[in-house]
Order: sequence, then C-alpha cells, then structure tokens
Amino acid sequence: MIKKLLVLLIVLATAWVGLLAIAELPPYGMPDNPVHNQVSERYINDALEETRAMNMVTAIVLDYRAYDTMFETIVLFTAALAVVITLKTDKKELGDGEEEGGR
Amino acid sequence: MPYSADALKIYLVLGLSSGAAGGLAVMLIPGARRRLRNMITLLFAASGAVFSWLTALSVFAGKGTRIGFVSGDLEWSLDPDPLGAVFGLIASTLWMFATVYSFGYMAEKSGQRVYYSFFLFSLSAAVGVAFAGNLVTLYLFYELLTLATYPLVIHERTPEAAAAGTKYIMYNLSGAGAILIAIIITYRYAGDPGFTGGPVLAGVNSPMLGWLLVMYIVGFGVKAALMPLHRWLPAAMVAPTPVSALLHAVAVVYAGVFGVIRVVYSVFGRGLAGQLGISRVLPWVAASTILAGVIVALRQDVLKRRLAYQTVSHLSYILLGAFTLQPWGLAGAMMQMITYPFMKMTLFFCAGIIARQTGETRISRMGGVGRKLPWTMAAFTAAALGMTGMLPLSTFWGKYYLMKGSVAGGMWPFALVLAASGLINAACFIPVVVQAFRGDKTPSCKEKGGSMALMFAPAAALVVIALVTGLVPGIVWPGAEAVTDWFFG
Amino acid sequence: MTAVIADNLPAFVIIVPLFAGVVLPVFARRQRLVEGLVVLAEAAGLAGVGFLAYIVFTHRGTDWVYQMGGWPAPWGIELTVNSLAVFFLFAVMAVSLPIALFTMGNLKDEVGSNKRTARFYTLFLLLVGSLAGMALANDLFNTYVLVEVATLSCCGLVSSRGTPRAAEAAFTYLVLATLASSLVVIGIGFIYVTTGHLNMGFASQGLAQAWQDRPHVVWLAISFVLVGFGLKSALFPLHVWLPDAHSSAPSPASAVLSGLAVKGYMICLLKFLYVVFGPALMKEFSVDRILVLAGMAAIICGAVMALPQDDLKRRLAFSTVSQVGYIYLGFGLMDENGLAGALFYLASHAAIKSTLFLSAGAMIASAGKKKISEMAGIGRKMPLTAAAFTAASLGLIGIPMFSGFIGKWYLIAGSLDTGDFLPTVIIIAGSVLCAAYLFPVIRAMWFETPQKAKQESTVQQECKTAVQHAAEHMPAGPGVPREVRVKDPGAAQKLALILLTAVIFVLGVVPGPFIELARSAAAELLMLR
Amino acid sequence: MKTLLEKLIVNYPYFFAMVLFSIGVMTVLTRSNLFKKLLGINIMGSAGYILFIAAGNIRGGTDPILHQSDPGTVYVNPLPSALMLTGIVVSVSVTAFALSLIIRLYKEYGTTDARRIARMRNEVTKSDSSDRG
Repeated sequence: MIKKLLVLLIVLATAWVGLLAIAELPPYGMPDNPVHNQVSERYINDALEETRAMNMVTAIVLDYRAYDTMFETIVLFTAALAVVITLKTDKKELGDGEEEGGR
Repeated sequence: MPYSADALKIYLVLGLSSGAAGGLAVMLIPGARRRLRNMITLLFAASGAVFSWLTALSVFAGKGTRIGFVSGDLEWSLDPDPLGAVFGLIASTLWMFATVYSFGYMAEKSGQRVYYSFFLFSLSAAVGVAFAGNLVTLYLFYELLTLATYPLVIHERTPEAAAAGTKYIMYNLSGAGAILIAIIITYRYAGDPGFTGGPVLAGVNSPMLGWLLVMYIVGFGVKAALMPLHRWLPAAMVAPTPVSALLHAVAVVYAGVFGVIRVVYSVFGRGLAGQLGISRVLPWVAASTILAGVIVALRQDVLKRRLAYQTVSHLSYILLGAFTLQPWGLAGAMMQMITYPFMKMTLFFCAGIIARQTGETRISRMGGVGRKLPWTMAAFTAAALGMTGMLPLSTFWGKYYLMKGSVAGGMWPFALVLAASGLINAACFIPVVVQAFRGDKTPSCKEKGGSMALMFAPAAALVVIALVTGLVPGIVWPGAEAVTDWFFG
Repeated sequence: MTAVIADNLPAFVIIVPLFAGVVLPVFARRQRLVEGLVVLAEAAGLAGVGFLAYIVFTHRGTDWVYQMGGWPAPWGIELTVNSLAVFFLFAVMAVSLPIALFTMGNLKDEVGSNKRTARFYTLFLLLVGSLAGMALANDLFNTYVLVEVATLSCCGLVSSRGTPRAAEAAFTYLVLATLASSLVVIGIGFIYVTTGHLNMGFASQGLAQAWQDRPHVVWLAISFVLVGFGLKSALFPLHVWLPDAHSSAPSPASAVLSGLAVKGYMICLLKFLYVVFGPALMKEFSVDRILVLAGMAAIICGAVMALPQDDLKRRLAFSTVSQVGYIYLGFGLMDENGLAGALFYLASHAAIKSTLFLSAGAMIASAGKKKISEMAGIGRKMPLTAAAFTAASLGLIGIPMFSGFIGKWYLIAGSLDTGDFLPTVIIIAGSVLCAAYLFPVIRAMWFETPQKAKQESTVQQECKTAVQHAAEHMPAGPGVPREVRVKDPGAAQKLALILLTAVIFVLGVVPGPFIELARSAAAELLMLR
Repeated sequence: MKTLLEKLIVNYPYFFAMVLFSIGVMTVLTRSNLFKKLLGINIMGSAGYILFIAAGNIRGGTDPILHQSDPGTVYVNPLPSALMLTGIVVSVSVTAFALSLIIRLYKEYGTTDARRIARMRNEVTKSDSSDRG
C-alpha cells in the first residue's frame, strides 16, 4: 500500500512537470513548428526523385533511414529467438538445469 | 667491492626479487619435501639479505643507483637512499633470523608451504618499501606488504584468526587509502621528482599542506600503530610467533614508521615540516603513545599481547625522534630503529619458545618456567633489560641520542617521558622474570630437541649482537650518521 | 574487397557480429562450426576496431563521420568514429572475445542442447553487435532501436538458463527495461518536438537555442533520459532488477551482462548528456550533482548490500551496483581527469567483472556449489581459476599494477580537480568495502580446508548408492552419472581466463595509450577541443 | 493557471500522451499480475507513439503519400510515422517475449501473480536449504 502511494506520488509529480512541459511545447498542428524543418521538407519534396517511392513513409523506412529498419528486423529476430529459447526447452535438459538451479 | 653501475643495478634487483622468486619456488615444491623447502627458503632469504647489504653499503658509500619504469603518467622507480638502505638492511637481516626460528617453531604445524612462500613474498615487499624511489612505488610495495602478510595473519585458520585478518586488512587498506589521496594531492602540487632529489614539496605553498600532512600521518600511522589507530596490532597476535616477531614487531610496523619518516623528511622536508609546526604538535602525539602503550601493556596478562602493546609504545620512540626535526633526534631515531628490533625479536622468540614448550601464554601462570627453561629465560631477561635501555645493551644508545635530541631541541619534557617509559618498561618485564625463576609451579618440559635448538639459536645470536653493538656502537653508528647527513648535511 | 571493407569499416564492425548472429541458427546442429563462427566474428570485430583505432590515432582531432546508405546528416543516419567510440568498441571486443572463448564446449551444462547453445550464441552476438552500434551511433532514434536490440538479447540471455528462477528474473528485467525504454523514447520525443532533429549534433544545436524558451521540456527530457538509462544500467536506487537477473543467468551471460551490457547503456547516457544536451545544460539543470550523488550512494550502498550475500554470483552482482557508481561518479565530475578516469574504470571493470563471473561460474559448475561458505579449499583444486578470480579481485579493490588502480587514480584526481573532497573519501571507502566483501571469498578459496568430512562422506555415499543403483538397473552408458571431479576447466576456458587477466594487467602496468585515448574522448565530450 | 489550461487544451494530444504514460507507469509498478504489467508497458508505448505522431501532424495536412496532387497540398511530416513503425515493431517484439516468459512461469507455478510466484519460490529455496542443513 505504501509502495503504491509512493509510486502514485512520484507519477503525479512527474505528470505535473509533464503538464508544465506540455504547455511549453510548440502549439499542436501548426505548420511553423520546429519539427517541420528542412528535414521533413526534403522528405516531402525530393522523396520521389531520390527514392522513387510514392509514399514518403516508405521512402524513409526503406531508404533514408534503412538502417533503423534493419535493426528493427533484428529486434524482431532477437525477440523470436528469445521466445524460442524461453519456451522450447527439451525436457531432459530442463530437468538438469532445474536441479542445478535448485541446489 | 665492485661498485660499477651495472653491478649495483643487479644487486638492487636481486635484493628486491629474491624474496618473490623464493616464494614462487617454495610454492612449487611439493609439501612433502620439507628439507629441500627449508633449504630453499633459507637460501633465498639469505640472498635477499646479502644483496640488500651490498646495495645498502654502496648507498652508504655515496653510490646510489636508480631503476625506473614509466607507465602512463606514473613512474615506478627503485632508488635507495640512506634512510631506505637502513630499513632494507634491518628488514632483510632480521628475516634470516626469523626464518631459522620458523624452522624450529613451525616444525610440526600444517600449511607450511603457504607459510614459507608468503613469508618470502613479504620479504620482497618490505625490501621494496625500503628501496622505493618515489611515492607511487612506495605505495605499491606498501599495499603488497599488507597483502603478502595477510595469509600469515590468518595462518591458524581459526575463526579468531579470520576475524583478526579481516581487521588487519580493513585497517591497513583504509590507511593506504588515506595515503593514496595524499599522494595524488602531492602529485598535483609537485609532480613526481622522486625522493633523492630533495624534498618533494619544497617550494610549494598552499593552505592545504597541513591537511596533507595529517592525511599522510594518519595513513602511515595505521601501520605504525600510532595510538588511536593501533587496534589491528594486538588482534594480529593470533599469527604464529615468528610472524608476530618479525612482521608485527619489525617489518610491517616499521614500514609504517619508515613511511612517516619518509613523508616528514623526503616529502615535506625539514624546512616545510618546521613551518607546519610538526615539531610542536606531533612529538606530543608520539610521547602520549609511548606512555599509553606501555601502560596498557602493564595490564595485559597474555605475554604476546603485552609485547604487542609494548611494541606500540616503542615504535613511537622512533617517531618522537623523527618529529623533533633535530639532527640528534633523527640520529637517535635511527639508532633506535636499528638496535631495538634485535631485543624485541628476542622477546617474541622467547615467548614463542615458552608457548611451544609449556603451552603457557599467560604471564600469571608462568611461575617456575625459568627453572625448566633457564637459557630461554636468560635471553628473555637480557632482552627485557634491553627494553628498559640499560647500558651494555645496544638500545641504550638509541635512547641516549633521543634524549640528546629532545634536549637539544629545547624539548626536555620528552627526555622525562623517555625516562619514565624506561621505568614502566622495567615494571612490565622484571616481574615476569622474577616470577619465572621464583614461582612454585614446575611445568613438565625440557629445553632440548632439534626444533628447540633452531628456535633458541636465533634468540641467542640476537642477544649477542645486541651486546656487541651495545659495547661498540661504532658498528651501527655509520648507518644513523649516513641518514642524518643525508637529511641535515 | 579490402578497400570496400576499409571504406565501410564503422558499419562493418557493427554488421559482422549481427550478421554472424543471424546466420548461426542455420548451423545449429554443428557445435564446432558454431563456436568457430562466433570466435571468428569476434576476432574480425576486434581486428576492425584495431584498424579504427589506428585511423583515429593517425587523424587525431577529426572525427570520421560515416553516412549510412550515403544520405547526409540530418536526413540519413550517421555513425561517428571518435575516441569515445573507439575506446568503448575496444572494451567491448577485447572483453567479449575471451567470453566467447570461455563458452567453447562449456555451455551445455548451463544452457542445454546444441540448438539451445546456438540460440545463446546468436543472442550473444546480437548483444555484441548492438553494443558496438551504441558506441558508434550518432542518431537518437537509432540509438533507441539499438538499445532495444540489446535489451531483448540481454533478457533472452538471462532466460536462456531455462530455470523458472531465470524466467522470473528475465521478466522483471524485461518489464523494467521496457519501462526505461519508454522513458528514453519519450525523452527523445521531447527533444524531437523542440528541435526537429534526430541527429545528435543537430539536436544539440537546436537545444542550445531552444532550451531557454522551453526549460521544462528540456528538464523533462533530461530527467527521462537519465532515469531511463539509469534504470537500464542499474544506477543505485534503480538497481532492483540487477542482482536477480545477473545471478540467475548462465555465467558467461552474467559476465557479458555485468561487464558490457550495463556499460553500453552508460555510454548511451554519456552521449545523450554530453553530446546532445551538452555540458552547459548539464550544469544548468545540475545533472552533474545528481550523478555524483547517485554515484556516491551507489558505491557505498552497493558494497554494503554485497557484504551479507552468501551466494557468490549474487555478491558479484551487487558488487556491480557498487562499481557502476564509480563510473557515474566520474561522469558527474565534468572534468577531464574524472571523465577519463570513469572511462578507463569502465573498461577496467568490464574486464575485471567478466573475469570474476567467468571464474566464479567455472568454480560453481565444477564444484556444484554456489555459496561462498561451501567453496572452502577450492583454490587447491582449481588453482588457475582461483588465481584469475584473485587477480581480478585485487584489481577491483584497486591494488597498484592492476587496472582498477589507474582508474581510481584518475577518478580521485578528477574529484580533487573539482575541489570536492567527499567523492574522494567515498572512492576510498568503496574500495575498502570492496576488500571487505571479496577477501572472505579469497580466504575461503585458498586458505580454508573443506568443511565437515562427515557431510562430504554422506554425500559420497549417496552418490555411490546412486551409481550402484544405476549400474544395476541400466546398461552402462552415457546415462550413468559421471564422477564429480573438481578441477580447472578445459583449455579454451583457461585461455579465456588468462587473456582476461592479461587485459587487467596490461591496463594496469602500461595504461599509457589507453588513458590517452580515454582522455581525448573526455576532451571531446567536454568540448575542450 | 488559465494560460496553462489554454495551452494544454491547444496541446491536447500531448496531454493525453502524458495521461496514458502515467496510467502505464502506475500499472507496471503497482499491479502484481504479470499480464497487467505487460498491458502497462504497452500503454506506455502508446503514449510514446501519440507524442511522436502528434508532433508530426499539421492541422489540415494530408497523409504523406503523393497523389496526382495539386502543388498546394500540405503534407504532414512523414518522419514520425516512419519512426513509429519501428517503435511498434519493437513493442510487438517485447510483448511476444514477455508473453512467452509468462507462459513459462505459468507452466511452472500455475499462477500469473508475481507475489505468489515470489512466495512459492522462497518456500522452495527455504526447503532446499533445510534439506541441506
């Protein structure tokens, strides 16, 4: 119970600062926000010539930031392996491991 | 004697490394081959002593040598000066006596291989402390000395020994930590000029210097068993007697005392130390340790513990002399440093013989021991007289010069302290002797046997040396003189 | 071919372990081949790093910026090869190679069948590759993705032990690490919203202009990133997951988790704080004070918590909490010496803690016991393993001539530079406490005789009856329980331990080039150049 | 206060992201059911997505796909969408792995309550040590 209250207190404090921060953020949906700078301009204007993709998101995912995507697939691969290594335990080996852990 | 530069370097390296090499050799010999192991132990201890002698003599003759190795921003260097030479001489020489004594004392004990190898490792570490050429190297060997002696402290493998070992490590590492901080501050002020080129901190002016000095003194004071920091020393008496005798009466605690003298004379230098008022404050600390140590010793019933507290007291004799910043005081400190361990080791050796032969460690139950072990008690008596500073024994000269130094420095109260401490020392040991010869109990034991001879021979030899050097102090005076000339010349 | 590799060396260093890892499961049945590939990939990585180091040393002062896919900076993803990256890459490769060596032919006891070991190796290589990526990445979001790869492979490594205990620890670790990732990604989001850039250099410029208008946003971003990476790297009050995870993982995994993974997150945090927010903002929001305070608390509390642990690996895990404190302390000093010391200490601790975990694992595996009180006298039977453990312990305590001493030297020098005396005292107190929790282990290993012959004999009897029973009811074969013999592990394991100990010694005796590299990294971070 | 409220209303997607985030953290840290912890993680993840996507949006902008467009079209920023694709994949991976761990734990202990699992595990280790001693 005390732990819950403590967590609540911390979260509330964080949320309060978060609200102050949100109030300071550039107003939502305005075209002159810092996010819409030369970076996105190039993606929007030149993506077709540079990558031959109609969808700019595709252009970014598969070309401009392709390495992110590569690591993303690796994340997926890692998770698959981790799932397998967790669930696929042949019975005999598992028994050994447990005994070792228990002793 | 050949004093070519190469030869000197070889002497230095051999003096330093023979202990470590011997330790490794002993470690590799199977436990069953005792005779071979003892031979090798003695051989390497002797070679360490011989090469340390050669190095020391060349230093006294004014021919130093230097071995350095730069790694990163730090330099590890060996560069003996007279002060280091004196310490190296004492340590390596006494190691031989303790080794022979160990052959007798440890004859039937277990774990001898570990014991002898670490006994030799500590020799290397002690010689390294002596010959270190700068602060970092001093610190390196100082830490290694702590580590190498740790297995010796816990040799008995009892829970008590383990607790004492932990205490030993904690105290010494904390002290070393203080020293490390102080060393780094020193490096920031002055870089690393080494010990032989005059005081390290000469010309540095900073309000922090006082605190720096305090840190050094506290750091080295732990090993030197300066009074509030001495608690590990009585606890470490659970170690076998040769270890107590050599390490905790001489080598390890001397490393601390040596460090303090090093700091006062080689790091701060006489001038700066004088400005900081060392000679006004610290002699009082030393004097109070002298009196307090010996008074606590009076109340101990276990003989080794009484000796331990008395060690605490006597170490401060040396510090007192060094803190006066007077030539005579330093000379006295050096004479005390050279002559006192002979007597102290004799006392420990005799206590060990008594414990081995009769099984008694408490003074109150030692009545009649003297009748059964007359020679041992004779040696004990001689050493006890030495502790009080009587004339035919060499410790007189140490005390004499110390008194001379304190009077010369206008600090006559310390002469009184020294005299009083001599009296209390007499009160400490004379009753033991009297009781040993008069007591009614007659324990069943004999002063015979091979191991007995191995134990008694070093004790007798030490008494003889003390007598000879007491009658002809000129033998050891050159050492003290060289150190005094080095720092005051 | 060589030219292609030389031109793409930064990517090569990341891709080789990743690619090798992805390929491995194909050969899962062929144990030798798998092991060979792992070691080969590690060796190739190490060679690549060596070449990178050569380039950095010859072209001092200029970073090698590698544009992945050929897109220039604000649009594409950049890798930066600077002193910091090379230093950390060196640590990663030089420590993970011996760990990989150590696992050769040794994993089955702890992980299981050939297939499972192959999966273990894959996760291991993915972790190494992602750590290498973290060292080089110069892009906020790319760093986040790499951190996720590392997190998932760490959790997979913990869970690879297969015991329920390990699964539980892995779940706690995964939940908290993902919470931390969310914090980091939201922190990155705030940075992106205020600056519009994901490249570290551009984001840093943007923040320098924008922070005065939006102090709360920057404050929130800094604290989210700090707490996020602090949670992942077990900064003191956030260390709760570490002891369970690191002690229930297989020993080589513990070694790589404690030795390297934690350090990878610390390097990320270092880059976020110094490169993105910059020293000025750190001072403004007093992040440096927080780091120093947390570091000091970690040093003391971690060591105090390690003291009562009787399980050897748990004691080592708590020791990691304490040692991580040293590095954070150095990060917070904001001083060239202190930062260089922290980096050096990071590398030194990577080698030391790996040695400790590996040798502890070898002892636990061959003695079948994991409590310190049961390890009495094991040093006589496994001299080399115990010697490696002892050397590493002395290094951790900070005895001169071992690597820990040099790190502590510069940390102390750095904290003296800042004129603050308390961290100095804490550093020393930490190493004394470190001796307090490691010396009993050393004493038990070398100087205590195995306890209670009686218990021993009953166990032996049980074994004997079991063997007899088995012999009666089963034909002799692989099913018969093998005789328990406590001795040093095989040649590859010995070589690995020797290599790691050699690293500890080399860092301690000839620290010159390494400390120089660390120092130039510190100068880069502090923008002194 | 009033201006703060106004600004919050303007920035309402960020506000909801913050609310979601708080709910997620609370769930992860206070619930002992493993599934609920996992849900908490995903809620936190969603908060991140909303933050990014909202940052990239422009009122009145169209999705960043080139139609046979007139030159005056305002496209929203495509970068956050691309990033969040990656983010979603990461989140899926984490969820999959966490679920597999939950399955593993459920098989072993027959419950998905963290506290009960801890209790059962402690009992096991206790009986272990009593066996030994």
